[in-house]
Amino acid sequence: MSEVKEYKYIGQRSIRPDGFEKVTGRANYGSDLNLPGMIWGKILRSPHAHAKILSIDYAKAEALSGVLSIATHDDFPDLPVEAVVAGEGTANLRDLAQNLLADEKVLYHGHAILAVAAISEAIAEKAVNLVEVEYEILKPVLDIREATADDAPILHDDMFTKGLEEVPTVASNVAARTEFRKGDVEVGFADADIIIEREFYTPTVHQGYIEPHATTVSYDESGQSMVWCSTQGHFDVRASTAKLLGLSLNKLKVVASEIGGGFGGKTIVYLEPVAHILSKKSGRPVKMIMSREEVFKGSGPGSATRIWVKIGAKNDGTITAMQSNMSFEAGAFKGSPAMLGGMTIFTPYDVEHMYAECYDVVVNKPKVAAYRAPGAPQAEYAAEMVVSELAAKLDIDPIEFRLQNAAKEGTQTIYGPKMKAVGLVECLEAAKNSPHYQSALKANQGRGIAAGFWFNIGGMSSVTINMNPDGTGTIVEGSPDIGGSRASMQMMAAEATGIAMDKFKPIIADTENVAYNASTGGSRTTFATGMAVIEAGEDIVQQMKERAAAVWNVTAAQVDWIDGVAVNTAAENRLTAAEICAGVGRTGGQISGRANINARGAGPSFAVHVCDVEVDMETGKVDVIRYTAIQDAGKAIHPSYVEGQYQGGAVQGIGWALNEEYVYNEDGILQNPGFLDYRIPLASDLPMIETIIVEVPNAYHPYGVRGVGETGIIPPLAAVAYAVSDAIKAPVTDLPCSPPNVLKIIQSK
Amino acid sequence: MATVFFSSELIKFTGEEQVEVKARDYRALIDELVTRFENLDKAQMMEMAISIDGLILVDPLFEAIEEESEIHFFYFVTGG
Amino acid sequence: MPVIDYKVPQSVDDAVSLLEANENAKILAGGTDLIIQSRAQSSPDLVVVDLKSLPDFVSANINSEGLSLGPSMSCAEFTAREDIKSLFPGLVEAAFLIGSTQVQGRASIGGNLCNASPAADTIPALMVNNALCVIQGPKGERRVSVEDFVTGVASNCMAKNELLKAILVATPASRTSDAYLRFIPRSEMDIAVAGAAVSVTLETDGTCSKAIVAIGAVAPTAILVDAAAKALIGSKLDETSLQAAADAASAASNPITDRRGTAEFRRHVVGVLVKRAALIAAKRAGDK
Amino acid sequence: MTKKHVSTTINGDAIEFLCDPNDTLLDVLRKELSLTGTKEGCGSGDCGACSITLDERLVCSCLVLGVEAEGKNIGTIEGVSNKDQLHVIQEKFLEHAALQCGICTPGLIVSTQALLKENSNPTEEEARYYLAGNLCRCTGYDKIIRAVLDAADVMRGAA
Repeated sequence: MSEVKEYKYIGQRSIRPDGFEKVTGRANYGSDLNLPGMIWGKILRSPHAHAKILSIDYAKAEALSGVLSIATHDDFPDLPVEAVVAGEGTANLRDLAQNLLADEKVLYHGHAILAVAAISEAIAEKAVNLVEVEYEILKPVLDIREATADDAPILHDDMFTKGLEEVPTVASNVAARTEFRKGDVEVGFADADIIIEREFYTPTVHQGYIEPHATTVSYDESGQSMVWCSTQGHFDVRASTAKLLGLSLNKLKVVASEIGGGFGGKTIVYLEPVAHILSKKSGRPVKMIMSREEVFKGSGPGSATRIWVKIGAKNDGTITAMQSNMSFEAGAFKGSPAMLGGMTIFTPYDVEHMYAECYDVVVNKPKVAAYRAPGAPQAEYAAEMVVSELAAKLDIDPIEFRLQNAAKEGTQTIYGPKMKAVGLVECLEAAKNSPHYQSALKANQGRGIAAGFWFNIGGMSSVTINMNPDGTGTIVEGSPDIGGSRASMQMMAAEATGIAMDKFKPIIADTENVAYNASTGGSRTTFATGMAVIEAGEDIVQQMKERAAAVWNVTAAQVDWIDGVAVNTAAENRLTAAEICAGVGRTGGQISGRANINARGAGPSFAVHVCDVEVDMETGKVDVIRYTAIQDAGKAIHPSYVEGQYQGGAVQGIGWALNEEYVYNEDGILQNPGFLDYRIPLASDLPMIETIIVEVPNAYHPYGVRGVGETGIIPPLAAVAYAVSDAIKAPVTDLPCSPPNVLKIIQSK
Repeated sequence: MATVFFSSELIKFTGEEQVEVKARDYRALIDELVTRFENLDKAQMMEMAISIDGLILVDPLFEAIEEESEIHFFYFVTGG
Repeated sequence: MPVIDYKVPQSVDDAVSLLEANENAKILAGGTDLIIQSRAQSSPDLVVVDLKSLPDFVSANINSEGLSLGPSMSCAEFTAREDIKSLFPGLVEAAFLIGSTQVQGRASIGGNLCNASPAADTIPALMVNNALCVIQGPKGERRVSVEDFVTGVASNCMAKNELLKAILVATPASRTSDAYLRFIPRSEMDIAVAGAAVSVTLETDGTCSKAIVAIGAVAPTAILVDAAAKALIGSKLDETSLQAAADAASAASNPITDRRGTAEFRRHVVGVLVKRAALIAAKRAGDK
Repeated sequence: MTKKHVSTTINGDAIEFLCDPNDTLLDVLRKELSLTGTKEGCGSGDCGACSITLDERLVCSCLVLGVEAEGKNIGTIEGVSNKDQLHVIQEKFLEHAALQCGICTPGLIVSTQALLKENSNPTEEEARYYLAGNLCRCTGYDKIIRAVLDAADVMRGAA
């Protein structure tokens, strides 16, 4: 696409329509709904990392005055081994039920066992503590090495590794093996002048959204239920809850509250089906809110990984082969993003020979959930560290080295398709020309460069735009708005119809008031739901033209639509949208535009980050002193929120690189389930995050949108860690680059 | 004839990296492939995403396939 | 959650009577620790005695002898006092490091002291200033040094029916000043992984004539390290003497490994902090 | 446990409420008084989402007992705007896109108001340290800091 389109609305920095409620405290989030007669649900969680449940005695809890219902695993109907949409894509229904309320075994510290609903939070909490559970404590496996050791305790007796040449006969903690291959790496390595191989470790991290999971469920005697919850996808909450409880979809109305952050962690159910059981049994609306400690202990973190990478290059800077063997922790149930790691690890490079083996490994930690580009940050971290080290050894500028090997249009990916037009080269050029990259470093400072690739996805979105008699309209969409997407929908509706932005009010409808929408995830909302908005907008324009034609007694083809006004070219008649809407009674009824699509043609997004750090050589403390995030948006609908995605992704990645990690003791007890000791970045930890928006349009989207939410978290891990490595002049392999870890490297030099 | 490329996982079932197939649309393509390679599981194939000349499709069925098309099967991807 | 009652005493004696009368009475100084602790299921039922309505408990006075500090005065108010800061810059910076702005609005030095966390920031800073704790009990008051006040992890020397009434810090001698540094992984919000307070007195030629070194978060309680002080005394705080002080502090430490840092790391870093704090204190003393 | 009667002032309104002695002020605001603009992110003073002012002093309402409100003057997010007119800080947060999910926003706005009362012309570093207790996981803080500094300029009449 070479022509540059002129846009009237998109590309502006408008005020988000939902902003007023959010700056005044009026917006209602997951825990903000109170219903008449509402009671409180609390969960009993496992104090052990791995144990058989011998018995559960809740007689005392049940007898406590004020306790109205109790839920256990037995309240789930017999479930088929069936896939449901959950986080990484799909999860086994039985696993999901066992994660919600443990069955015969508890598999991690904090694993939910039982839930109580009572007339007050205090009574519910007291009741939970009256439950007596008898355990047979088992030895936990807490990382990949322990899980794959010969004598490792096995989490699931019925789990046999999938994807092996020979079907295994012994149960294993390795759920699956997958491989991706392109060319023959042995040939590539034989061609190399230099080969570097290293093994990297990344810790368990949490998405760290500030709003804990919360829901209110109200079941009524007719069998209808209302579920209010903070989720990235209320249609998927409906699907999971219905399947788990054997309900038909039309019995469940799920309302998505405003959502206080998700980053992939709010794509699965933790509370909703449990609250439903409690509500049905008590006949009362039930509210459940996780404490911060429960969020860390019981909701999905991101995988810890061990990734071995080997890359060969020629002295002239051509990469000849890239190979990896990666293991991803899935937590207590299978289904880590290991495969996505394999698909993304080398994708920024156009190299003939590639091979990636991926292992999905269960351990006694909470089941992982998607975390912003799931699998890619860990995998690409490992690859980018080695790429940077190769550039240094070859004495080639790290950006030039990447440019020389960059994926571009026509590059064959390791996972299959060939790339269409992508913006990696443009991002690298922008990085090279940035004032940041051209600035000098001082003593004890270092610089890291890293690239990142993410697919982005499309999928199903449904939008209706209902026009009002005064020419204003409501955009009825069903994609929970985590980061300002309503603003971009408003802008795209305006662009598509020529009707001013402020005439449109976008709303996120519940599952009964709009047709199915896939979850807000995979950077799909502005791309896919946006595409539906544009299509619905075009539908409105068509109807407007037909109505004007009817008024003028001409054919629709004789009507032009210019800036939201119907123009009869022959007679110079004009009708504004408001005038047409005011008269719809005479022209055939109300006007509403509709689009129910399965969006195709999602465009991959590349990012390049530049990071400078300063290291305190006596303490190992790392300060990020300058940071630039560059990324291809395809087209930035609302540049401020696009920049915000880049900055937020960068800072989450900085946290991942520097201080965030789950700390377990040897018994598998989580030591830091709170914001005090799970250290996410603070305002005072950071510099301004400079951004450069690159726009290489996605040919499959009317305005060129790619989606921007996820790619930004991929490069920071290597950008930061390599900068540390550059500053201390020693290789870094294990994250986080926390002061004790960095000091150890400095001291052992 | 369209060219179909198999991922390393699918090669296990097909034994071939790429094949030429004549098919008008996606459904015909799948039918042809499962006929030609008996180890291919139709349900599993239908679960996979494909790209037709770089256009990525999830849940295709009637998608038309051109004479010179390049088709890749790959795993369905979600995200955070 | 344990049941609690809330009492607002009208006087110190009234407060002491409340402590005497209620087995499970606890003083609410700032509240930043007590409210969280009381939420733990294992916590016994509490009667909370809030001293913040007593003016002496929330004010600080400076006279010719020094500072008399009300133990419940918020750190935010304390650290905003320029008169205190000019006398005890190290103590003020220690108070300033406790928690966020929001936590500063509630947390108090008295609470930090009584709570007696091994990582409490103000305790080493109080120690190098020879602060005295004024304890009120049914039979009157007694005074103990900070090092005697803190008896172990989360424990102090006060009987059940005693309360901390004031903290007294004498005006520093001339050319004497203090500094406090702590190490945390982030820039704010964390609990000290190691802490060091140093007070030095300088001769006019820059020779250190007197020094006190206290370290925190590296043993069950903050500790005075005489060997570190001795290494500084008589020197002009050259690299050799500073390193000797650092080594002495590392040697005196007895840290644990936990989620906040390894024992090895803490032992090393506390030495680095002593060196750095000594230089800051010396700069301040020299500027006087 | 007997409920205690508390008379207090919230956003200028004289308010009376009954609360258990172990209820935090955050519980009281959200549950008793339906002032749900004040958010709970951690319940332990580590995230700042529940920031309010207590007699003009910025605090986490999760670290204050409801009974301590007796005779005090409380300010919450609901009292920041003036009738239908947004406060400059609120306008600047919107203008700079300083919020994504918005859950930390009420706390940040209350904290920013307290900051600018104490220091009408903060440096970037001063603003970052003052607001260090307000965690935001979405924005990376860049746009928040820009909004705060811009609001300070406008409020000082410098812009």
